[in-house]
Amino acid sequence: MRTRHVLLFIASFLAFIPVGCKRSSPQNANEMVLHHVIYTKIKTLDPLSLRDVYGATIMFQIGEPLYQYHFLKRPYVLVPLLAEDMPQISEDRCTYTVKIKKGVRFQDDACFKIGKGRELKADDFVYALKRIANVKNVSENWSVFDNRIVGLNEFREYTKTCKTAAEIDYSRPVEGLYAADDYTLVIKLTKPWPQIIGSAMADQVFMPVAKEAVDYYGKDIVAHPVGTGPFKLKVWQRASYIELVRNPNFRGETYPTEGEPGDKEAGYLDDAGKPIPFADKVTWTIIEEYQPAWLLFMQGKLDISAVPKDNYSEVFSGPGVLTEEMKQRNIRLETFDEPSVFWIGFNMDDPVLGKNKPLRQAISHAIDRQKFIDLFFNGRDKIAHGIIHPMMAGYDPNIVNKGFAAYDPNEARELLKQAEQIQGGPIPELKVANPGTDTTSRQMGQFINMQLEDIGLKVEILYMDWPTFQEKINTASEQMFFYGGFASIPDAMDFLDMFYSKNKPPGSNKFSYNNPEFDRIFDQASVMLDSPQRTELYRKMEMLVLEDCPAAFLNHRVNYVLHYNWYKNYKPNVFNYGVSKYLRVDLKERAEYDKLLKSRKD
Amino acid sequence: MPEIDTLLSVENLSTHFFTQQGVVRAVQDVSFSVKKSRTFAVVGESGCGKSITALSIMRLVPEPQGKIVAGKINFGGRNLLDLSKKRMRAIRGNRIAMIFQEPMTSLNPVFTVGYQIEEAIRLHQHKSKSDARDLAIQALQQVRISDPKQRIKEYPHQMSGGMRQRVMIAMAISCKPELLIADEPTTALDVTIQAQILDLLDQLQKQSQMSVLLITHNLGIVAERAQDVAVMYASRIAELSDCKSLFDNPLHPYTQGLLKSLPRLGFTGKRLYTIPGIVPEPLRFPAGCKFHPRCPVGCNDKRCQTVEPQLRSLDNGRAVACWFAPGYERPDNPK
Amino acid sequence: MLTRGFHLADNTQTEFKPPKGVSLWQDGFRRLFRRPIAVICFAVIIFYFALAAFIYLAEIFHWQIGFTLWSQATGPSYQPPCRENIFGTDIFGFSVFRRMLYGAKTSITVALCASIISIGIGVPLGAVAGYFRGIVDEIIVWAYSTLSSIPYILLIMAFAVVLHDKTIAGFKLSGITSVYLAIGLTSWVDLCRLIRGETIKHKEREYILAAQSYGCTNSRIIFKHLLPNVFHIVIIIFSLQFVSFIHAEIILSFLGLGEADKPSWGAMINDARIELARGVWWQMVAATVAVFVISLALNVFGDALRDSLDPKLRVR
Amino acid sequence: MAAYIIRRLLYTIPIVFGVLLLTFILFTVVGGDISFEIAGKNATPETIREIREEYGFNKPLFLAWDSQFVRHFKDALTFNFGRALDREPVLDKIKRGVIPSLSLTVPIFFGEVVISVAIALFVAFLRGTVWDIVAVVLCVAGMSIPYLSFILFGQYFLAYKWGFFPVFFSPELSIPQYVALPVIIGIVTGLGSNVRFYRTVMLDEMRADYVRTAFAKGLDARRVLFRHVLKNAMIPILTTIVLAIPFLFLGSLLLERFFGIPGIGYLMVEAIGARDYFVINAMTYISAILFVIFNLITDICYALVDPRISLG
Repeated sequence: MRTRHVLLFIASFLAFIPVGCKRSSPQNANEMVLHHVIYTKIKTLDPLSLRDVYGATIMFQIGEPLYQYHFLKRPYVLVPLLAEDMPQISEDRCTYTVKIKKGVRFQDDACFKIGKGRELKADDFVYALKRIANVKNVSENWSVFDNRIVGLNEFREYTKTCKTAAEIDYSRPVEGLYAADDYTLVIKLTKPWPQIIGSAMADQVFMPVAKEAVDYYGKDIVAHPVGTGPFKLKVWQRASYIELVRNPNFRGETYPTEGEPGDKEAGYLDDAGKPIPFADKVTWTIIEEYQPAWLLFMQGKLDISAVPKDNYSEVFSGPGVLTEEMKQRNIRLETFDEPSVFWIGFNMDDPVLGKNKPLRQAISHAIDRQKFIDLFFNGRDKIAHGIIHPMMAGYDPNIVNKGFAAYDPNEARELLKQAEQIQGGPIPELKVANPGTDTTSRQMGQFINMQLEDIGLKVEILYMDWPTFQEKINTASEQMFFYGGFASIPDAMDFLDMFYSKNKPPGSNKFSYNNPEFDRIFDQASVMLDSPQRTELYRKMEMLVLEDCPAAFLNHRVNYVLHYNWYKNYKPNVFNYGVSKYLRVDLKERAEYDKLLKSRKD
Repeated sequence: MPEIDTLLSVENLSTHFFTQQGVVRAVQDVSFSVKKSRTFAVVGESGCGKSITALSIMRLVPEPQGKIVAGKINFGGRNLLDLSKKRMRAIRGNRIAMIFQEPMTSLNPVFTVGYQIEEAIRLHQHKSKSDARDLAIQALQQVRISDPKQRIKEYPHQMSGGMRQRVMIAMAISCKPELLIADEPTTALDVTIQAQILDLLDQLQKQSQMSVLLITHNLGIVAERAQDVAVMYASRIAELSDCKSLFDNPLHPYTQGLLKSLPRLGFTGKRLYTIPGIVPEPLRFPAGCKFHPRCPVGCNDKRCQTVEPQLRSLDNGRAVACWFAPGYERPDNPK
Repeated sequence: MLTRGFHLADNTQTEFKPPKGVSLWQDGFRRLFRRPIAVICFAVIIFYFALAAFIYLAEIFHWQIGFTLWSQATGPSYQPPCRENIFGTDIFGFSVFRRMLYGAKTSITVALCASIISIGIGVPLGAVAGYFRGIVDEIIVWAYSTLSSIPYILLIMAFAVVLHDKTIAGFKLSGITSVYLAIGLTSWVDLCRLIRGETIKHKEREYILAAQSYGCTNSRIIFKHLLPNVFHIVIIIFSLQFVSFIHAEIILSFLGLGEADKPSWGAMINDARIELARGVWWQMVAATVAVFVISLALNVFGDALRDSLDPKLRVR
Repeated sequence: MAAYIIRRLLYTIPIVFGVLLLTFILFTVVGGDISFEIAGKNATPETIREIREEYGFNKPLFLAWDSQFVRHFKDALTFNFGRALDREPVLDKIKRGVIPSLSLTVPIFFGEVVISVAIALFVAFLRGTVWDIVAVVLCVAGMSIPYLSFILFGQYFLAYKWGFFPVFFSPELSIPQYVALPVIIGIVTGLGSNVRFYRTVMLDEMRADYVRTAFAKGLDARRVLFRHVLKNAMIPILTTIVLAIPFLFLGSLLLERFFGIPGIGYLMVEAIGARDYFVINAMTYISAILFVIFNLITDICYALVDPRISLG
């Protein structure tokens, strides 16, 4: 029967089914592996354009900047990493001279001669910054350096004149950025920038980059990070899995010997002075759904996990109290503030909202923040009464009483009446841009919608995917928008510069907020070192903003993290991502947990 | 006339179709008998139930709607309706063969002609593949297909309609059946071919002494080929007779109508007679005699409108179902 | 000598011609509505449409009728099914039952508009192609074989993604608009193909030739004479496609391309995805039931329709 | 035969052209400039300008040698789809997705065909009986339940509640492990429409005259069904089967999304979320090509099974 040929032919497709799986190196019992989860895919592992938190959590294990925030000490303090010591700062606080550790070597990689990692030179930093400045690289990090370093903007201009990326000459001198010698990096600033160490030198933008690597991998450098850090990339399956292994070239570093009071008792100093890293391997399973990730955690296949809002009742018997089940499983809870603030922003250039302060205030007062937090964050977050996060200098303890974030429908209605007078008629339907089309974002949208309708305000929530949202707010083409900020340094400047008129879209000032008074103080404060006066100015600025109400600030995120007891030395550190090297796994305990699960099965 | 023993006798056969619209009485107690090595014709308009009668004899009435609800079909001393499916299959295609109206579609397009003929042979005569092949070739020779060795390898679509009908016949006679049911064997073919096919059938009949049950709507064919005729109207037999006397002196008004409307040679001038009205829809059969609305005789007769006349055999060996047929009502006949 | 004989009109099939004066259509429908199941299904379908229409009116005239006010808390957040909320409540304490009813409006709107679009494109093109043949035919056939060479779901998605929230000619394709546009613009192919085939068959029929012979304009022939005779196909396809459209809407809104802040069955099922974790199953069930009933009705009815109007038509 | 194939290949040229035109209109003319999407956060005007330059969004649409239309064609015909928004080469992405997708869809597909043809035969064999009716009712019911519900319930009960299967893809699972449940769900969901379709095909065949002839020959029902009917029914069945194959490469959008299987379906869902026209465009084009090819194969198969058709 002729049909058979055809069937055979079709059957040959079965050959496509591979049997078994080609997963990375098999686990052996006494190998120390950290099992992490990551809730989104990583775009790039090239410091050039690496901006997002998730990218950083990986990249900081592979590459290192000059400085880092101390692992244990609170309040956060900066300590040298690749730098020999803290920088020498000139009188005018514009010239920074940084000594770099000697004998630091890049990880071994095919891009180097005979595959051996060469020693780190100051030029590698210069090169890294010039790469970011190079317009052809369309770096997302350029905004960090714009108009900061003498001559760097000129270099950028020069790259614009070049036709192709190939003909750009990186050896072209930049006045404010050069290596005095192999181990000395000199940086001249256009004007003082007190935050530079925290927000640049301890940031991925200051991770050294070996030119060899860039030349060798070309565009694929995004997937071939070559760093000096404790680990190096072994496997990166974009959709599913990342695996780092110990970097044999890593210079001898040791576990810190001092921390904040109480760390000793908490056992954070048990490993004091021991050589790090402890782990042989660090793995991240990429799972974009909370449920499966949660299940993996409960099976002990992950060491650490967030608490999905829909599993809240499984985990907590009361606020912050773990259930018996969790205790039996030897799971510990870490709660810590995230230096973040979330808000619904107003576009101040918008004809309706811009000129109508009562309207903005009405909206702000119409939102029941507590209910919002209860519904969507199981009530764990903190209400954002102001902009500056409680953990930061400049936070005003009695800002609560100023009632900017008070939920007061009646007053809101009052304000709305005024607003209508200003508008000269009823307020037209307002559009709110909401990034994300998933369930939670839709429910948040509906919630805001309900609240505003409650005071008699018509709004339409526009749900859009993240890129579209980006475009809209970068072109200031939406009236209102959900947004949030996450400080990368413990300094309120990181928040306040979102209201600086020079940072208008596509800059970080998505509100297009413009207040000369504010700008004046900002300019003044931005060059000051930390001091009571500066704190005072910070408060002034915050007040100005809150008065003008360019946004309805909603909440400061509070993180709940669960981890197994075997996962040692985990101390939340919101400003330093390069912490895997300090972490240790008690393999015995883990083995026991597997036994526990087995015993439950049968 | 000389008495010849009968091969097949159908008694009070009724076949109904149970459709969503209601019960269609496609065949209502039909009785007739086919005599050995003679041709019995069933004639009638479309939908009068003649094809269903044929299928009923083969027990091929389309299931599940179609059902033989009553009657007997005696063949070779046995009532076919009592036979098990298995026994019946042994008779089908072996002792009773059938050929159908549509030679175009009645052959399986994806098998060679040879295969389809052999299939029957191997089934019934348990011959080896090669023997079956030889027999098949013989059969094709019998139906005068040139170069059968080649033809046997061909597929139906490579043949003309006439050819295919010959193949059908070859298939039918390949097992030397005693009865051949030919359901409108020529309708789908054009006139010249028709004659050939019919002649072929005649010869085959003569050779192998088989009886033929010829289903047709063509009185011409009946007159030429058949010895006995049953005229069916609206799923009943209107008149049953030997061919000659039917044409000489039709008893049933319907038959009369048919014959009147026949064009005869040398007949010129006046318009042809046509039976008024249309064939009734099986779901809406009129009460009484189903023909009475069109009947020139009984259209106004009370009894025709109310009581349906049964088929009664007259003393001259004929049978008819009409109140007004001469001799239909004799005092000794029960009312 | 009767060799030539004569023939009574003959075709030996067991199906029966309708009595005089009944058009093939009427006959078809007569047979259709003799089937109780078909009638029931039809009733169900009508009910859904009526519901959708009613909700529309309620919205336009701001009638304060309970079940149309889906955005009104009727209980605590995530209340399981109980007497006052048959299908429980969602995160805001809205009645899931009301959301379900409202979902009917969304789905019906999408499916209906999509059908209208696809019929509006498919039928004329099919008829024209079949009637004129030649280059016109070539082009139209090319057009639809191109479309059909792209996997359906991919095509729909591509359209939906591109059209989603686009402003074309000053008209904003918000949520649901882009959905039915995407579905409509992609799913006229089958219909077009069928109509074309049928038209080609009918073109040679006497009544068309007749019409041409007494000088009807082509357009008149197509629309007055041809279409009525092939229109039963449209009806059948319509009834069968409607289901797939409803399901497409669900999938699209699952992918975040659909109606965002109004309830729709797709959105409900999508929400249920996460909420199942907290044991909130009722949204899921409600939506499923709603979809199930209408689809079942449409499927069965569509089959019945085909059986009675054009048994030979085979659609997958 | 060869001549026929060549002719058919020529015939596919306009189709490919059409597909290219369509994708161009969709993603370039209507879709438009996505430089902001590419730029990501904190884009500055000049980076945008750079990107426009690099991707040629500033070029004229048609009617120019360096127009975007021409570029679109060049890229497509040379299978050069560039890099996705996440800077990974599109082709790499797709290549990576093929194996997981196929290991999901191929079992589903064959499971479905085998099972549903079997059931269809069985049902056709018992047509008119209670079983037949039950089967049909079940089919229609099955078709009427939304796909998503099937998946959700399956995942929730079989995996989440009762733990028969892993709930979600995770790297240390072997392919058979994480594919098992999706495959089962896939088969079940497809069964309804398939059985129904094959049943109609079978029944249509069983009404054919040659079946009556076969019975008249005295063949028994089994032989008629499996020898005569099945071989005829193979023709439409085969066409549907072969035509379904290109879709196998597409993977299953929803299943992969729900079970996190890193296949092409998942890739598509992501691409939608990220407005990654590059990926969607490439996928559309590739699958269209595949479809055209398999269309050709189908016709050849047709000729192989059906003696009435001869290629030439």
